[in-house]
Amino acid sequence: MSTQTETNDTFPKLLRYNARVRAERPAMREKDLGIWQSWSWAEVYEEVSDYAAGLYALGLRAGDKIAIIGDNRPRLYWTLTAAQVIGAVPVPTYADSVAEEIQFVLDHAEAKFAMAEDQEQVDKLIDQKDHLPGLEVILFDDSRGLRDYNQSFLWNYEAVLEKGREFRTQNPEFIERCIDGRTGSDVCIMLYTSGTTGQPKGVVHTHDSVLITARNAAELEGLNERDEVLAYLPMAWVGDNIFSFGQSYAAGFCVSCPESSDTVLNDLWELGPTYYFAPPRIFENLLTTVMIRMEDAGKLKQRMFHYFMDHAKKVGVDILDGRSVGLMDRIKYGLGELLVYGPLKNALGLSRVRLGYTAGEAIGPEIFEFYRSIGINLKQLYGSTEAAVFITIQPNGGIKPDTVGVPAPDVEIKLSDRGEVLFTGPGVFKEYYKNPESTADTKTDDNWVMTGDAGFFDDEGQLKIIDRAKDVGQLNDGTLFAPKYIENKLKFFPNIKEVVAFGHERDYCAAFINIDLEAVGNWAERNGIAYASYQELASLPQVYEQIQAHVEETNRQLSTEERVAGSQIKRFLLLHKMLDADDGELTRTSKVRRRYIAEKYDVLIEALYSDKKNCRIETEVTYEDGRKGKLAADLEIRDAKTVAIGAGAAAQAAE
Amino acid sequence: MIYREAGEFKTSYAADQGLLTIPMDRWFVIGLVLFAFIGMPLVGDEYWLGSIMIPVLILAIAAMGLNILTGYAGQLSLGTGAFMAAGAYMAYKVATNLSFLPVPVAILAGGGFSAMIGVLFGIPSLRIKGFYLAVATLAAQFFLLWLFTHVDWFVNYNLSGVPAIADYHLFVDWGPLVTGAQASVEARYLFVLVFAVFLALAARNMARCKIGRSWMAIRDMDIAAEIIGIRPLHTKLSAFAISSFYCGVAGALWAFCFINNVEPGAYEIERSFQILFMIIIGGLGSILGSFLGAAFIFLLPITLSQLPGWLGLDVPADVITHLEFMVMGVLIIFFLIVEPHGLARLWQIAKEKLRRWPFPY
Amino acid sequence: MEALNALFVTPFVEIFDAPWFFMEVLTGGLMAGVMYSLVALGFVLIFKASGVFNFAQGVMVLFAALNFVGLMDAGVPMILAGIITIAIMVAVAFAIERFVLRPLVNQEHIILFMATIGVAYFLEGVGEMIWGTDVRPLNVGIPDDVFFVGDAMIQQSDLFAAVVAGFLVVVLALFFHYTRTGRALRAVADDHQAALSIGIPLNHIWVIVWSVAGFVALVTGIMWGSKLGVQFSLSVIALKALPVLILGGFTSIPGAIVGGLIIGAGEKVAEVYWGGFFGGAIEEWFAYILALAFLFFRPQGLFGEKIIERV
Amino acid sequence: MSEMMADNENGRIGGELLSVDNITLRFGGVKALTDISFNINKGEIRSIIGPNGAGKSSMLNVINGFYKPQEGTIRFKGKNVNMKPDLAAKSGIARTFQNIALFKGMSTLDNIMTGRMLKMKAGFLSQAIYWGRAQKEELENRAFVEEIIDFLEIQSIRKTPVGRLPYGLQKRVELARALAMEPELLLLDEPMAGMNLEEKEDMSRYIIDVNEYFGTTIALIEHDMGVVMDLSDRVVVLDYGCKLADGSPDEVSSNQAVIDAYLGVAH
Repeated sequence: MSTQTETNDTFPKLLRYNARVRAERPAMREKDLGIWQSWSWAEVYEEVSDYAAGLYALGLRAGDKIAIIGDNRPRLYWTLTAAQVIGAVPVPTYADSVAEEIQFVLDHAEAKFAMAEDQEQVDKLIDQKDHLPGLEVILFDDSRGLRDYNQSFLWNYEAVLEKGREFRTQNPEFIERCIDGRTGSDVCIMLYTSGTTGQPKGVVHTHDSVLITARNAAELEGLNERDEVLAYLPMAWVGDNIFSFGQSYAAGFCVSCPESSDTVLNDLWELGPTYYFAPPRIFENLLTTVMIRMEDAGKLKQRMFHYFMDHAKKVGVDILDGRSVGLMDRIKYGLGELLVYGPLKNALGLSRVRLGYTAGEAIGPEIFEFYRSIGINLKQLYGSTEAAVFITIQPNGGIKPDTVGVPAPDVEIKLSDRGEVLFTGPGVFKEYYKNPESTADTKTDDNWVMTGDAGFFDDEGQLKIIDRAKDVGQLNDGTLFAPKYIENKLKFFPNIKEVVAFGHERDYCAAFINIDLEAVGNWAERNGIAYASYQELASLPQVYEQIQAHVEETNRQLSTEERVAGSQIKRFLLLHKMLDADDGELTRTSKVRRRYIAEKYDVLIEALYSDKKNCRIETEVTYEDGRKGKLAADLEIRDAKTVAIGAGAAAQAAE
Repeated sequence: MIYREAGEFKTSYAADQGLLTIPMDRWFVIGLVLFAFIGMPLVGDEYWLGSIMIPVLILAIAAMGLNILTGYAGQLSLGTGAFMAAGAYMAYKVATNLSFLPVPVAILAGGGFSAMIGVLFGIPSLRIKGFYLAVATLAAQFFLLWLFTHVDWFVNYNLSGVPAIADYHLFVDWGPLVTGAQASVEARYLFVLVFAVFLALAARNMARCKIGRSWMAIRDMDIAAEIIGIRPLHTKLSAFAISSFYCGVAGALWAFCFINNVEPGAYEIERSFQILFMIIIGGLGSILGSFLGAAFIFLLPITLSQLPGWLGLDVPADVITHLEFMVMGVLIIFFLIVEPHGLARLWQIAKEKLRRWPFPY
Repeated sequence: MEALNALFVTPFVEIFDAPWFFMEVLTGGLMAGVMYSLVALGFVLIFKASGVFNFAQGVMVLFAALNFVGLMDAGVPMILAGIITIAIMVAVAFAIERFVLRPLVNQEHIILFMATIGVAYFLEGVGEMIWGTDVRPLNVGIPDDVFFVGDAMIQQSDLFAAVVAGFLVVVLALFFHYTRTGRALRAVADDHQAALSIGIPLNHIWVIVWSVAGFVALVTGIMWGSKLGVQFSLSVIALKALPVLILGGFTSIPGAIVGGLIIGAGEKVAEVYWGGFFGGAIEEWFAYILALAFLFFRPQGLFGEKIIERV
Repeated sequence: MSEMMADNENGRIGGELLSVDNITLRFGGVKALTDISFNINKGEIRSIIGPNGAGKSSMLNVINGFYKPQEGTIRFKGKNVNMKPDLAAKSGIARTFQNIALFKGMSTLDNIMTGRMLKMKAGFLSQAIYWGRAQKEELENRAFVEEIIDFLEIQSIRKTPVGRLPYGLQKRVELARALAMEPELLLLDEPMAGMNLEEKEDMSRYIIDVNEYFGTTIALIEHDMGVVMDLSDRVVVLDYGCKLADGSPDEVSSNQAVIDAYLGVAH
C-alpha cells in the first residue's frame, strides 16, 4: 500500500490503478430500471476518460470549476473524477438548495461548467444564468423533460461522451498525459459548508488531504474491495465525499446509488451495505419505527422481543467488543440472534454491516447501545469539513457511548485554554476559497485548525465534545459550564423534550425543562391520570417526581466526569408551555434561542437563583391560527439532589 | 425469521426473474429435491414409496394439469379423470403395439393423445364459460370413459377389459425395470419423481412466461386480454392442451407405475372431483399448491382411517368413510371461505411472516 | 354402408314396425325425464334467486329421501315423516345460508359452485352416516299397476309421478306469481340491488329458496325412491340434471321441465334403437353430448335469455 | 426507448391515420351511433366528447373491433378494416377502459408485460424449459417494460399485485400496459374519471409526454372540459349518437349547437 501512496497520489491515478488491478470488480452501482445496474472499475475508467476528454473538448481547463447539482448518481460521481483528470475542480452543491443558494455558490466558486442531474436542477441553473456570467456550459444527466430545451449551452451527458470519444481518437495519449501530469498537492475538490451563520465558505482540499485521510481510515478499519456502501447522503457533504468516493477509490469497494430519495430504505434493505454511515437522527427514527411496528405484534412475540432485547442490553455490547461473557448468556444471546437480532438487522437492511459510523451531533446512549447490543458495530467519530472528516474515531474494543474516540491515524489534537479542540494532520484543508481572513482565523500558520468545539479528554484519552466553544461558560467558582452537554444528557430521557440550562456567571446550574407531551401523556393515560393541557400535565406532582429523578440521575452522571462535575443542576422547573418557534423561542430548525429565552423568562431565572418555591409567570403565546393570547401560571421550582464530586464514580464502581 | 435477504440484490433481469429469487428458498427447494431423489428411496419402505409417494406424485401431476386449466386459465373442468384415462389407454396402446419405443416415450405419447382430446373438448370454451364449460368437460368425462370401455381396440381386445401392464425397462431392454409388478418400488418411485420434477419445473416456467401471462389475462379479464392482442381461442386451447397433457401423463403413470393395469375405475368422475379438490385446497394458480393439495387430499382419508387406531378408538370402517366425506366437504367450504387460495397461500403467508419477522407486517 | 344403414335406416324401420313399443320406450323415457326435470327444477330455483349453481341438489334429493324413508322405517307415520323431513330440509337451508352463503357473499360464481360441491359431500356423509348405505325400498302407496294404451304398457306410478311433477310446477308458478315472497324471489333473480331496495333481506330470501328447493328435493326423492328404492345413485342424477339445464336454460322453470323430458326420452330412445350400434350403454353420455351440441348452436338454452356481453 | 421516439422535428402532426366513415351502430332497435364520420391524423391528440350516453364509448368500441357497425367503414393506415379486437391490437391500436380493465391477479410488472405479448414469438416448448428464445424475449421485453415503468414513474409498485393499488395508480398501470404495445393509435376512455385534481394533472402530463416522446396518436374520451380543451388538437362532439361538431377546441367551444347540447348543461 505504501508504494501506492507515492505513485497513486491523485484520484484519477487511483482510478487507473483500480481499473488495472480490480478491472472486473464492480465500482459503481445504481438501482435503475428495476435492477442494480453495475459498472466495473475498468468500465468506469473508460467512461471517465471519455467524459474528461469531452469536458476538455467543451472547454473545461485545469483550475476551472465545475459545479455538480443533484442526488447521488453515478454520472455525478464520475464528474468528480473526470474534472480531476483535467485538473479542474469539482464543486458539489446541495440538490435541495433553492436557485438563489446555488447562484451564490456558483458565483463565489466562479464555476464555468455545471453538471445537473435532471430537468429540475437545469431549470434552477437556467433561472440564475443571467446572474452567473462565468457559467458557460450546463451538462445534464437525465434528459427527461429537456427535449424542448434548445439552448446551445446545454449538453446531454451522452453527447459529451461522444465528443470525448472523438477527441480521444484524435489525441490518444491525452488522458494518460493528463493523469500523469497531476500530483497530490493539486486541488482536488471544493466543498461549501452550510455554515450556521454568514455565507457558506468554500473549503478547498487537495488530493493529498482527502486521499490520505480516506486511506488512513480505510486501513484502520480494514475496509477492502468486497465492502458495499450506499451513497444516499448529499454529495456536497464532506462525509459523502469520503465514504462514497475517497474511500471507495482507496479501498476499491463498490458504491451504490439508490433509485430515488423515496426508495432509500428499501434500496438499503436490498443492498445490505457492509459499511454504513448515518447521522444520529436516522438511527433514532429507525429505532422509533422498530418500536412502533413491534407494538402491533402479538403479545407473545412482544414478550419474546423484549425478553431478548433486555438480554442484549445486558451482554450484547460485551459480546460485540469481545469481552468475556458467560456460556449461558452466550447461548441465550445466540438464540436471540436467531429469533430477534438477526431478523431485526435483516429487516433494517443492516445485517451485513461490518462498520457503521455516526457523527454530527450527540447520539443518545440508549439508541447507540441498542444498535451495538444487537451486534451492529456502530462507532462514533468526530470530524469536520476542514479535516476531510476524520479527527477522532472510536477505537475498536474501547467504545463508550459518550465519547467520540481517539485521534484518527496521523491526527494530533490539543485543547486550548478555553477548552477548544484543535487538530492537525494530513486532512487539514488548504484554505477557504477567496476568504483569507477566515482561513487565518481558523487555521494557524503551523497547520493547526480550530474546530470551534469545546471538549476534553477523559481518563482513557478519549475525546468528549461538550458544546460549541462559544457557548461554554463558567460558573462563578470557575467551574466549566457547558449548557448543551447538560441539556443533551437530559434530553436523552424520553420524557424530556427540551431543556435550557443556565449557569454562566452564576453560583450554580439551573434549568428550564419541557416535558415530552407524547411520552408523558402516554404514561398519564396508562396510569389513568387525567389532564387537560400541557400546562396541567407539566404541573402534576407525579410528573415533577419523574423529572426530578431524571435530573438527579443526570447529576450522578455528571459527577463522574471531573471537568463538568461541578455544573450539576441544583434547581429546575417545568415550563408551563412548550418552547415554540412561533413564539421565537426556538429557531426554525428547533434550536434553543438561549438569549431570547433568558430575556423573556427573566422572572423565572431570578426565581431559580433565589430560594423561592414558586414563581408566577405570565407569557404571551401565539396559537396555531395566529391569534395571540396570555398564559399565566404559577410554577413550582424544585431542588435537585447533587452528588459530591467523585462520590458518583464511587457509587458506580460499587454497583 | 430464518430469512436473511438484505444484500441479496439483483444486478440483471435474468437474476430478478429467476425461479427462486430468495436464496433461502433456493436452498430449501434444492435440499428437498435432493432428499426426494436420494434420501427418500433410502429411508422409505415399500408402503411409503409404493402406496403413498407414488400416487401422491402422480396425482400432483394431474393436479398441476388441472391447475393450469382452472387455476391459471380460469376454465373449470370436471373431466380430469377422462383426460387421465386418455393418457393411460394411449400409452398402453403405444407400449404394446410400438414396443420398439422406450416406455417414457409411450407415456409421453399418452400425454400427447390426451392433449389432442383436450383441445377437442376445449373448443366449446370459445363460446361458453363457467358452468356451461363444466358440462362440456362432463361430456368428455362420460363419453371418453364409455369410449375406452366399449371400444375393445383400446385394450387390445383384452377379454377382461382391464389389461395388465407388462414389465418395461427404462429404455426398451436397457436399464432398470420401471413399470409393472416386477419393477422395484424404488425404480418406479424415481421414475415417477423424474416426471413430477420436470413437469413441475416446466409448469413454473410456463407460468412466468408469455403463455402463463396470457392464461392469467384470459382468466382475469378476457376482454382486456383481447385488446392487447391475446387470441382467446388459441390461449384457451393451449391451456386445454397442456393441461390435458399433464393429466394424460399422470393417467399413464397411474396405470404403468402404480396399479399396474389399465383400470377404467381409476378414472371415474370421482377422480375428477378428487383432483378438483386438490387444487382448491392446495391453491388455485399455484404449482406448489398442486403438490400440497395432492398430498393433503390423498393423505386425509388415510390419516382419518388410522386416527381412531392411534387414539385407541374402535370406529367401524364405513363410519370412517362417511366421516371422510363430511370432513372433505367441510374442508372445502372452510378453505373457500377462509383461504380461497388454499394451502399454497397459507404457505405464502407463513413465508411472508418469516420474512418480516420480528415485525408483524 | 352397413354402418349408415344401422344408423339411419334400421332404427326408423324398427320404430315404424312396432309403434306401440316405441310409445312404450318413449313414455318410459319421458317418465325418467320427469325425475330429471324435478332435480333441474331445484337447480333453477336456487340459481334464479341466488345465482348459485347448486351442485348439491342431487345430494339433497338423496338426503331428503333418506331421512324420509329412515323415519318411516323407524315407525313414524308417513305424514309426520314428511313434515319432519321438510323441517330438516328447512334447517339445512338455514345452515347453508349461515355457514356457506353468507361468508361467501359477493364471491365469484365459480367459488360458490365449488362450495356447493363441499355441501354435497358433507350432506352425503351425514345422510349415510345416520341412515346407512343400504338400498331402502320406499312405499308411500303410489299405485304401481300397469295399464295399456293400445299395445303400450304404461306404469301407473310413472303417470302418478308425471301428475305430481305437473302439480308441483303449477304450485311453484302460483307461488312465484301470486305471493309476496314469490314476487320478491323473482325480483332478486332480476336484480339483487332492486330486491334490497324493496326491503327484503337477502338472507331470508336465500333461506326460503333453499327450503323450497329442499321441498322439491323431497318430492323428487319420494318419486324416485318409490320406483328404484332410496340409494346412493339418487345423487348421481344431479349430474344428469346439468345437461337438462343446458337444454332448458339455467333460469327457466318450463325449460327445466321440457329439458328434462327431452333428455329422458332422448336417451331412452337412443339407447334402445341406436345403442346396439354403438356398443351399448350410450345412456351414460347421450345427454351430455346432446347438451354439448346444444351449446354450440344455442348456448342460452331453449328458454334462457340471450346473454349479451357488454364491454 | 430512443427507437420509439418519433421524429417530431418537422411538425408533430402528419397525415390521416384513421378515418371513420358513415358509421351507424344499432343494438336491436336502439341506434347507438348514427352516420358518424371523422378522422384522426398521425401524431395528434383527438378528443371525443359529449354528454353521457352520447355514444363515445361505443365509438371507441367500434374502432377497436368490439362492436360491428351495421353501416360504414373504418380505415386504419389507409386500409379498410373491420376487425376483431386482437387483430386491432396487432395492427397497432391500443386502448384503456373507463372502468379499469387490469388483470387483478397479476403484479404491475406482469400486467405491463402482457402488453408485450405480440412482440414475443417463442414457442411453448422454449417457454417450458425457459431457455433460448423464450428467456431472451422475456429479458428483452422486461428491459423495455422497465423503460415504461420509469417513464410513468411507477417503480415503487413494480411487484405489487394491481388489485391492491389505489385507483389513480391502477389507471396509470393500464396506460403503461397500453404503451407497452408500442401502439400507433392509443384510445383512452376517460383516463381521468374519478381522479382528484393532482392526479388529473399528472395524467395530463403523461398523455402529453406520451404524445410528444413516442409520437403516439391519441384518441381521448374525457368529461373534464378543461382537460379536453388543454390537451386536444381537435375535438369531435357527439350527442345522442350523432355528430354535432368537429374542429379545434376553440371552434368547438364557440359552436352554438355544442353549447346548447353540452356546455350549457351544468357539468
